[in-house]
Amino acid sequence: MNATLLFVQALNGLQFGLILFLIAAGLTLVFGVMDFINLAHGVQYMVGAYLVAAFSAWTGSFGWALLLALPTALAFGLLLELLIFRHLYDRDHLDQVLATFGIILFLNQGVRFVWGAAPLSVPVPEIFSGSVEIATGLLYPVYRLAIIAAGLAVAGLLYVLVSHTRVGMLVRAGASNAAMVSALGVNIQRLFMVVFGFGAMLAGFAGAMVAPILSVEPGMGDNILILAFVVIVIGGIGSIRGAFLAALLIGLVDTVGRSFAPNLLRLILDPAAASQTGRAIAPMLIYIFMAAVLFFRPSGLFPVKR
Amino acid sequence: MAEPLLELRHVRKAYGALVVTDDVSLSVEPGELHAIIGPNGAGKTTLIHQISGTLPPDSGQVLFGGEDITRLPMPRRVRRGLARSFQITSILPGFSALENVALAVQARSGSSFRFLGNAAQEKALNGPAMECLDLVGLSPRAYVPAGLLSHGEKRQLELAIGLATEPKLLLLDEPLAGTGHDESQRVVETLRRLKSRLTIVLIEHDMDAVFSLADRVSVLVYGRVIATDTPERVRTNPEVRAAYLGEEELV
Amino acid sequence: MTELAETPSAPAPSLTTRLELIPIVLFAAFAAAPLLATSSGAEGYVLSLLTRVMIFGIAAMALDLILGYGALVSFGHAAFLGLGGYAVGILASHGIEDALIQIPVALAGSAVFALATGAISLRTKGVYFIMITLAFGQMLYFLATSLAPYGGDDGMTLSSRSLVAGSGILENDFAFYWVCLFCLLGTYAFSRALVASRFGRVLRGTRENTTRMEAVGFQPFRFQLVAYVISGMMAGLAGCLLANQAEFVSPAFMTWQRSGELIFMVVLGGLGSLHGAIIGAAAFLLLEEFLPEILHAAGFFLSEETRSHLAENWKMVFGPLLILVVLFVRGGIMGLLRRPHHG
Amino acid sequence: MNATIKTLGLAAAFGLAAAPALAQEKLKVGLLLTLSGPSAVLGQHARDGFQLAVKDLGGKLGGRDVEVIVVDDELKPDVAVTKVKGLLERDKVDFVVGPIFSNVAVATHKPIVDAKTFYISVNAGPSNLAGKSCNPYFFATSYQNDQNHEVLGKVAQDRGYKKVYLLAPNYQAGKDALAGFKRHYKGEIVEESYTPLNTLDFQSELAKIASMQPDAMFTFMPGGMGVNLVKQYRAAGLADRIPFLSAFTVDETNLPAQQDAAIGMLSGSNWAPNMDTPENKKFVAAYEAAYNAVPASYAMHAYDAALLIDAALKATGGKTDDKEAVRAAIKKAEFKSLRGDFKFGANGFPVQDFYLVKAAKRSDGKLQTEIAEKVFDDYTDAYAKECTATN
Repeated sequence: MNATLLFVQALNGLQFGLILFLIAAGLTLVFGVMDFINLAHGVQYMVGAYLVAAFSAWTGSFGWALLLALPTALAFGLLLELLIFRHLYDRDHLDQVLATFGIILFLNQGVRFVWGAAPLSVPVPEIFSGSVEIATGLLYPVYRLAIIAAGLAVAGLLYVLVSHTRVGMLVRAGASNAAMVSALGVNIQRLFMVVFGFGAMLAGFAGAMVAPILSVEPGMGDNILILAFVVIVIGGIGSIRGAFLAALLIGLVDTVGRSFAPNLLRLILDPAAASQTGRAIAPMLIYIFMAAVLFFRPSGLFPVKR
Repeated sequence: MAEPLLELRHVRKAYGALVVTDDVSLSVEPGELHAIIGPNGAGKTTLIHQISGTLPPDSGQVLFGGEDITRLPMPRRVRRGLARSFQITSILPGFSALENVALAVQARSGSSFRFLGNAAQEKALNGPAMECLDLVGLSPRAYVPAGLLSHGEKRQLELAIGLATEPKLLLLDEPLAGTGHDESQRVVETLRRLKSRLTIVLIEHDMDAVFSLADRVSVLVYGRVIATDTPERVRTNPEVRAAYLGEEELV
Repeated sequence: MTELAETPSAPAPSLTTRLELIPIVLFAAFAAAPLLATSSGAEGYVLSLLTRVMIFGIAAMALDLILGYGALVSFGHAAFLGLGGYAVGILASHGIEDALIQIPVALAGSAVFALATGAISLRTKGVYFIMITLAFGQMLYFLATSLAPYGGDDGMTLSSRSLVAGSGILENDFAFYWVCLFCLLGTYAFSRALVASRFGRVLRGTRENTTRMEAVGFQPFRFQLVAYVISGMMAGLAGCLLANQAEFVSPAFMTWQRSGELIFMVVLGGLGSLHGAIIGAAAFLLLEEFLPEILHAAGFFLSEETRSHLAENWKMVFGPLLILVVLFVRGGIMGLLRRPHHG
Repeated sequence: MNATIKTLGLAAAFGLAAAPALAQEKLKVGLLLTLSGPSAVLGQHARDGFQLAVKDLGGKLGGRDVEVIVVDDELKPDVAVTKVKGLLERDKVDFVVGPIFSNVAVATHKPIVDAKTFYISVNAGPSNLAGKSCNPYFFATSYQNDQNHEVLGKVAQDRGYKKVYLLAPNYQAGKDALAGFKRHYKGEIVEESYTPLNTLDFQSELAKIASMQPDAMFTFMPGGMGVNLVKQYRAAGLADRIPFLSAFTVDETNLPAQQDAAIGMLSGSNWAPNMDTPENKKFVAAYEAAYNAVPASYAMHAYDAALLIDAALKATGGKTDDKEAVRAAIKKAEFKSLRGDFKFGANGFPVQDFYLVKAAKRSDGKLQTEIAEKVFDDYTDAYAKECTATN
């Protein structure tokens, strides 16, 4: 357990956390502002990845593919809003869950219908394809550093948007008191569309960014959706700041915990038992973490609603 | 005078710099109808929340029947005989009026951890519940789902629910809010009938009602009690008049 | 006025009596099914499928008890299916094969788990409650995958169904069917009684207005916790039966997707009517089983290749079907059945 | 396509119709495969392989017209049990062919063999079905699960690797895989690392590997996990420095997504698409023409399963009533397997050769695994001796 390794693991945790943040940001806003549970958020991540895979096969360039994929993901999100979500805003949470689960079923099967069941792959863009040597023999792929940079940039942009623009102010107000915002005479329908489309695009962006390092396959959004929910619940629903912090925490807990849990347990147990228990505990870590956070703060770290 | 039934000692509550309850001391004698009035934003509802247990005060004490109940949660206070109604109607809309009241009867009569037997058929619950409905004049509407009652009827139902817990003291948070003239007359009549049976703390905007019903009136302004006295003397109190300057009700 | 108290409290009794037809028809259908199964020539299959429907009916009903009557959305209820299943599997692998021991152990295990996790989960509300129950479900799931002596992720096969007081009567598919039907009927009757009881009325009250319940002197937490424990035990019983039906136990019993499916069955059937949950479970499982074939048959005018393509992609039809149900049929299948009566 | 699905069961479930007495001439084979979810592609290879064989045999097996009933087990063992009961009792199949996954095999084994129906696995070979719980009605045209891993263990031992890093998903098959590797490898294992199932990002493990500098790494990462691991291994610059040994990770189901990242990586297998027999060449060409993909071993096993049934029924004159005669005919296995040498051991699992295979790019740009060297000759699995059933 040396310092370099810890540093690399922290970097990995950061990168994973930022991807989670990109997805969770849209989810927490949609949830906070519209009080809408959107299970289909995960498939928007998947759609982003598939779009980039399709466009990069067509154009042969990741850059162009990304440029084409973002507006398509946005358009796709808006289309879903128009066709389905719009009719669900004033409905029960359970109705929303049911309907958006239907969308998951449809789209998971839909991408298989269009692109086949086998995983697709997207080549890493040429300029980011190398690695940097962090310590002797320890290479770190440049593309991952690019993901970290992009994630931080988007987080910064989001911060500026939410805290320094009119739309951002409305979004924040909407998250803490939606009735008030509509009483102010704001076109709430349009605000919802903006928030929704933006959230869908962020999720699509996350999917597009991970496409070159992860396999693009049907159902890839399902597990990440659960993690994104874990993130927004820990952060406090509707809070961008909370989502950011929680995403990084989950990224770190998962990555670092996974690789160091057995080592830590070895301090109190014999090696065989430690490795056995470590293995059993590692996948539970984030859930234990979430349960612990909610035990002490039943409305997450940064509760928005009173 | 006997020992007060309810006593507030130096109760204080603040949200940041905004002090909503500022060193309030108050005592309610057994059997009286004690009204609390004050202009909008005076902190009346916050005060009632602290008495009933939905909000904890920052400092000070709430005593009920001589016992310190400052830290008790609402259900425990109810069991000691301190019931309340809500400013915004709070009933179970899917239950019939009778069931709303019967639940309150059930809360104080034996265990509710009974898993068998149809509660809706229990005479021991429905009988007293019907009496309470009768008291507020709602018995003809007993089987109507509470959500379908008129606004005034809902206010009366709240009263009946409060009564059904057999309180020693009933806290009423603007029972006339939003009622029409006829409806409010009916509620006032009901309150007049109840007055003789139990102690009531009434928060109300309708000054006609307050002055015709109350034994004593406390005036709350910006979180402070500026006067507590009989209705007549409060009416002529210059400090009170100043606080209500421009408000017509007191003239 | 007090004599009025003796009459039933429902606002329109005629409506209720007509609705009672649905559970009667439902249980009559379950009771008649074995006879028809015999004549179908594939009785084992039909029985096995319907047994599964009844078992999931119990689990969905257990969930409906807290979801429909207490507004507690548990997203970890499949954990109890697993608990019940593993109680049977683990005890059987140690030579304790009698259901008269297995079931009490399973119920006790479910109760303890529900009590511990419920006490923590019920501190939270709304979505936070959904997610914390998910967390506990996931923990149990991962625990089961790490149980190497009991098959880990692969699960374990039971050498035979449970014994009942030493007799192997459950090996007979018909006998097992009747046992499951008995359990379904028993839990249904119990749940109906529970909902109408003093306890149930408090639970329903907390669903509608927690503050009001506190204001008349109830502590909702205690009632919700007890309901959660009862619901968990019922789902645990379903788990025992499921293990016997599949003659197999695995962590797949308690994935979060399975918990989601349970919620799904309840909402699809219609919240808060108990038999709605059973109908929802039946609709869900039968669609899962037959939608591919229905699509295949419905596409008779298409080429064979397109038809099998259609059948394979049945989820592309199932998904939109759900969306349509939500958008146009309020209150699930029970809402659909109830509608004509309103007139 | 002759996948026909009967609506009979639907009617039966609602008690609407009694089953008409079906003419018994058609042979019925149930294909129980995972066809939905992330692992669907494996099931598709097996389904296509089997149906290609049926087509090549003129729509007949053992001289009888055949009806193939394909069902999706959804990778849910309890769902699979119900579907199997449907196959057995509603469709009255003569053979069940499948499944892909061991947990499905373990769950469905009992109802199928209890119904005295032959169960021919085209991939799953869990240790208990090869050993203690072996059954005269259960055969595999694939292998016992450990065997491909044993190939790599033997290779690592023979090449004299001193330190090896092991990596597998945290579930039973992962643990079995590493146990299989260790059966022949006696050197030092610097770390046995288990990742949560469906882990998509292996950076933290790769960082450890890079810092530990082992002589080789061995892994079992099926499906999408394998795609990610291989791409990330290559991107981390480890592929050229630390040999990558794997099983079920670099194969034809994953290669289309792994692309060039996988080239040169080593696997263990009982077959590869470039195997030089006339039957195999014909099979690979026909498969690629029909399904536009290079077949993986799942397709080969399923193709062989069809050949096996065909050969067995030819020997019994197309009859399936006499189970003993059918079993004897299956055991003889008088068919030309695509992999060459093939015979059944006492536990119903093949005794066959195993190879070290290497991922390579063909001249047409497609990727496939190619045979590098033979590692085991006529190899029997380690559990066969625990099997006491008279097969």
